[in-house]
Amino acid sequence: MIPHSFDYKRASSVEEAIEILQNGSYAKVLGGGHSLVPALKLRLNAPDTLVDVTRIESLKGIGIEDGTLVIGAANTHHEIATSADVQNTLSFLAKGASAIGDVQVRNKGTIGGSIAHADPSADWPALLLAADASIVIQGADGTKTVSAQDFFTGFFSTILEETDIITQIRIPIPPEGTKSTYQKFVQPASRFAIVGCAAVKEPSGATRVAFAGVSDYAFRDEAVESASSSGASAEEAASKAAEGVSIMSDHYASEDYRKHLAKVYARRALVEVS
Amino acid sequence: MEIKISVNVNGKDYVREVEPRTLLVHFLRDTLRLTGTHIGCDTSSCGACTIHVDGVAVKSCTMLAVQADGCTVTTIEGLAQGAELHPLQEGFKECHGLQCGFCTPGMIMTAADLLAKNPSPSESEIRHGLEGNFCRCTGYHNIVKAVQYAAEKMSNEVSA
Amino acid sequence: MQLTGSHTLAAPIEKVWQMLMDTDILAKIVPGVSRLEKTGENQFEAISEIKLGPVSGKFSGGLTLSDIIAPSTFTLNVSQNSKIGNADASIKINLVAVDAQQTEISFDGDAKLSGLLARTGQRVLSGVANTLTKQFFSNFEEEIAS
Amino acid sequence: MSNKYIGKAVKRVEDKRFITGKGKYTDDMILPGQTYAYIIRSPYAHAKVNSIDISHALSAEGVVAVFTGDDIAQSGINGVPAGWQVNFKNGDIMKEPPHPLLVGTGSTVKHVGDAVAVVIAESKEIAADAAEMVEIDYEVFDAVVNPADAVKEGAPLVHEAAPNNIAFDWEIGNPKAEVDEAIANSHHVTSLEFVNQRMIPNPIEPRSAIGLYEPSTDRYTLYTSTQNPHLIRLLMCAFVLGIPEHKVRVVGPDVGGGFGSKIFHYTEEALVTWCSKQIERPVKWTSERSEAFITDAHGRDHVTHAEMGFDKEGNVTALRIKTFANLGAYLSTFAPAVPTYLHGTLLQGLYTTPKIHLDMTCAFTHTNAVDAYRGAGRPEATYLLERLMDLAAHEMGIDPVELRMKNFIPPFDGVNQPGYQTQVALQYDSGNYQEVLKRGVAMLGYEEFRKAQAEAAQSNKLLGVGFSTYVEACGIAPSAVVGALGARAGLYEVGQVRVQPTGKVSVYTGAHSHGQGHETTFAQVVADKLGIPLEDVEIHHGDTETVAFGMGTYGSRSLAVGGSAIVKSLEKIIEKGAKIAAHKLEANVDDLTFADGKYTVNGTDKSVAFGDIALTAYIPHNYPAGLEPGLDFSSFYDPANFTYPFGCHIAVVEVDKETGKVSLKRFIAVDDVGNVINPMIVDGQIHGGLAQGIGQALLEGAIFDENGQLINGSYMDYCMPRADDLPMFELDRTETPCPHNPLGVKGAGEAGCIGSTPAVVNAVLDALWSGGFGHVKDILMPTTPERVWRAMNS
Repeated sequence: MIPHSFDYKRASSVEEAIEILQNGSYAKVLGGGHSLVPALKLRLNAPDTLVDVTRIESLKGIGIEDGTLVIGAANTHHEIATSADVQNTLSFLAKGASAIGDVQVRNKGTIGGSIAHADPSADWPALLLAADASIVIQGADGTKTVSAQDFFTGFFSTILEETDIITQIRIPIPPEGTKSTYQKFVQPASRFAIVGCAAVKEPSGATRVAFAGVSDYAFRDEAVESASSSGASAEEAASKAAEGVSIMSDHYASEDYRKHLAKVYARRALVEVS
Repeated sequence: MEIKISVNVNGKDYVREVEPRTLLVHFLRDTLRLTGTHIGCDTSSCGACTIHVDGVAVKSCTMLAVQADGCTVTTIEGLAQGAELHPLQEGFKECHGLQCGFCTPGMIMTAADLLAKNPSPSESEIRHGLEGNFCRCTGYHNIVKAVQYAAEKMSNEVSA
Repeated sequence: MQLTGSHTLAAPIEKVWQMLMDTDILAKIVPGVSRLEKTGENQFEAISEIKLGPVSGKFSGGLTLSDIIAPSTFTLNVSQNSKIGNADASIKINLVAVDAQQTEISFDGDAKLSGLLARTGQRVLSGVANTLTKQFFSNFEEEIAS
Repeated sequence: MSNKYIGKAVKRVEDKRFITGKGKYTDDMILPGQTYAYIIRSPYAHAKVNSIDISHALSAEGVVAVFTGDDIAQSGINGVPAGWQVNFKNGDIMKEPPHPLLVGTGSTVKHVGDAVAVVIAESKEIAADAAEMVEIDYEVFDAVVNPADAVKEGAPLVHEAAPNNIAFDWEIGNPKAEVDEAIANSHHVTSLEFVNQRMIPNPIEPRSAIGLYEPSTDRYTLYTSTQNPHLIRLLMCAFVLGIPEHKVRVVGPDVGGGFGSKIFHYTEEALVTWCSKQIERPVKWTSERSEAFITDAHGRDHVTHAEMGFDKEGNVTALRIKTFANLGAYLSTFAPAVPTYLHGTLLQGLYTTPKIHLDMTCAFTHTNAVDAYRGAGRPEATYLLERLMDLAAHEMGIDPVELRMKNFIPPFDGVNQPGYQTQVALQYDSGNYQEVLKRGVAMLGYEEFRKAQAEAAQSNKLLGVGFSTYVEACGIAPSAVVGALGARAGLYEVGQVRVQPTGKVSVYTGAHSHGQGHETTFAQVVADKLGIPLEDVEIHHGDTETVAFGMGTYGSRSLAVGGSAIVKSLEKIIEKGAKIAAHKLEANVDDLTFADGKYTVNGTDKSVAFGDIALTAYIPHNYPAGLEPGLDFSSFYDPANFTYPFGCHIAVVEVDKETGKVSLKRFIAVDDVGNVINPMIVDGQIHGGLAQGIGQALLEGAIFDENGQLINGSYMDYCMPRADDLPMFELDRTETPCPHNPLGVKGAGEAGCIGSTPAVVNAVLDALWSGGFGHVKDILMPTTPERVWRAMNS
């Protein structure tokens, strides 16, 4: 498997990366490379330039700032899964991160790369939606922060412009007593989610539930959320899952089976956080 | 256009010119002629190409050689300390953890990462830890035993 | 890959029909098509570029219209080739006037994929179909509005 | 003979190189001046090649040559042949349309992956880039992928020369009318329609081949990842390229697994050899995984309707089967034998079934060739029998263990009791089927299991147990028998033992390990037979230049046939050594005993060591008159019969009632592979076979769409067992020696893959039954969560 030829530039700062992206005729950002490199090898994509952002120090670092968990875009799944800050504040993100791919993938793949790619079956989008995370984006016109809700716009689609770089993921640390979980039904070959259900329930009862793998892109299931938030049982709230969205199907899980699984996994997740 | 990279592989420094599209696994196999690292798939699924970059297991088929610039790489050829086998290498032999041997280097390198992170894994932790590596010969039974053997031996070495 | 969908457009049936029969407009609303050149009666040469997540591919090939019954139905045959695989689709398009100002457009077809696309793309294929469908209708709506 | 090594878990001598990254697989080699081939393949399953434009590719910098099918045809090259011939019921010869190395202009490609052109370049990067510049115009036609559909009137035709896509039809067993009558008169008939799905062998090493032509000597060398170097040379020289065999050397270096898929002579082997002659430089081709999915031979793929009749007491009265077997687009090397002689002849199973009839139709389709995959025909037979047995037990309300026990052939050792003559041509050598089942059931703790199952039935996690017992035919096989059955080669094996002057021993075997550990097992046999240390023995294999001849490794034949050939040579060595010893000891040959590495005069302490004899043989200063110097013998061993390993496999599964997900909780295997030389290696073989058999039951299976596209052609979609899909296996064995080979061994390579698949599926169905979902019959493999869920919700 040999990719097409391309140019490789290693950026030492976000600004430099953006400049390269602006100058390249068709440039792609290279993070951990675990979505991009396989596509290049299969020649499913052929950018002229790759901009490696993984050595930009400012894109790395996990910490807590004023009640917000901050994760650098270039942090790997493994770093997040094993971060004490993550485990102590939003343990389901650590659990979710440790369910991605396999050890080698988690050692190299980054959160920024994963969400920029926005694979419908990837775990991070659902996890970040349920966490009510914000994504910090730096572009040619400066920096902006958008909610995960606004970030994911469709099938492999985000609001990112071609010259944008994700710099940080910011997640509000929920009140004491909040429970969270990530329940994943994996496709045994790819280890992607057939259904991944992330759920967060705050002591007030307010609940956020998001799905990976079910539809064209990760989504928050408002019907389930509002039922659960207003005190419905896990069973009852879960029965509303994945209604009114287009459901993916493939040779491993058809549309109606996937929908059924979404309800089962919603219930399991809600039972966990009740 | 070729780019100059310098990489330390198995304790030796190499400076080479590579095309940006050259995969790290091809660099190791074709340029450095370290053919113990194998290629079993196109989709980062089989783990046969697993090596360590800066101490952690990665799939060298999913990394460009240029990304390894300035890094320390260990391949299966660099795991033993001279004539003395690494406990995992010994474990694979003692427990018959290999048959055709093709997945073995990647399997051993992944297991080494696992034991570095978790020196006394349970059976299920071992199985989970090896989920990124296919073996088509052994049914994994003796691979699990080989990792247990190495874990035991390494913990004895530490306590001794 | 099944391609089915329906949508109600805010335009009279005649207008929708005219737009579909207009090469320039067709080129704008069929997702990915970047160029459409007439090569014969209802026959076109098409160049398209599909960018979907990890995949970015240039396709080229033919596009023909057949079984044309104005203003209600025709079949769109698309044959697009690329180095990563080929797509051949035959899609029957039906128009029904909902009222004087609205038209329901529906289509039903099948796309045959070959090569690497068929072999490695299955996991996300239903998403591709869905996305292309959505794009088609939203492009159409934009075009009507413009 | 001492038993210092035989029967012991001797650690493998080959491991050192593999665990240190020093194995030498074909793709590890770079020959001086080597070029790289990229093969351009059809994206369509059925299409006419209208035109090929290679001009742009040819003019690209670094491209050495581009060849198409037209070039191949012009040099008069034939396609690759089948190695077996099976005739139609009416005696007509099977249809064997040519399998060209490259499909030429005006011809039709017949499966996705059919080769159309080859680009040869200075680097693999250049070759891959230039391949994109080759323009091919296809005219696409409808395809057919299912063997039962392919033979219907009006189906798209794969080969003009094979009407209705039938390669041949075939039958075996008792006269059909007798079987029909027995079924009609049965008290109970269990019937089952099922698919034994297509499997993709997927050795982790993709195939690779390097052709090297040396003009100075007019000699060729082919390095190839094969289980079978001599057969590749024979087929390629005699049937494809028409070059003399003595000018060709075929080397199979270390081979990274095969499971059958590397037995066959593939077009790429002949192609790189031919190309290397054209450009007078070495040409390497290494398959990419996505390429392997569409070019390696697949396995299984039967569509079957089977009926098993029983009398009032539960005794089997008859078995009637109609099967359509998919052979793919071309006849691969072993393909005709797999659904016939390796399948139909095993339908007796372990049962006394008095009337059996198989009606087999073998069809061409627009898919990869189908050929032997671990077990080859026997897993299909076992799946059929054991699914019927468990289903019948459920239907008749008889315990599945009891029903099997009732119908087992009584124990026979092949010495005191004769072999068992089946209704389907074979005569089993020895067996004790009751014992393996008894042991398996004891290991399971059957009564406790049924209690736990009843409790679990109230929960969301159902438990199920599945039984499977099997007998297989291994150690293929007597040449006369296989010749009568249509084999175009003998199936003996060659073993040469060369004792060096210092008493060290070099052994040359025609068997070719691709993971089985021959370098260890064979050395154990040699060391013990000669009473010398294991380190003094070295096993050589895989090179036609050093090994006189060979038939390769498959069909669990290496030790039973290849090992026996070595034993024959050892016997000759010992016999000749005795003459030398008698001369040295001034005794009669008849008064000597050879044991523990020395010849001793009976009743005395006068002896001479084997090493001394070796030295004397090469420095024959004081030597028996008329005896040739040297101590080097070669033997061709042709077995008297197949060997017949058997066993009992038991699976325990948990089924998630909500999702249908099946978890394998326990797997018990009690196998009898005859005498065991190295129990560690035998267990390893069983483990690996189990994983593949379990993979078929739960995870794996090729999926072609109606256009002939393989839609799960990558490891992202084709599910193979990973470490966390499997439990630790619980193994035991009995040892019923094979009465007709000198080691008493039967073969262990395929057993695990033959017995395990039906055990797992039966367990899934048992779980569903326990949960109140009835006797589910028509579930397809693999039993994916969705399929199991649908079975519970239909």
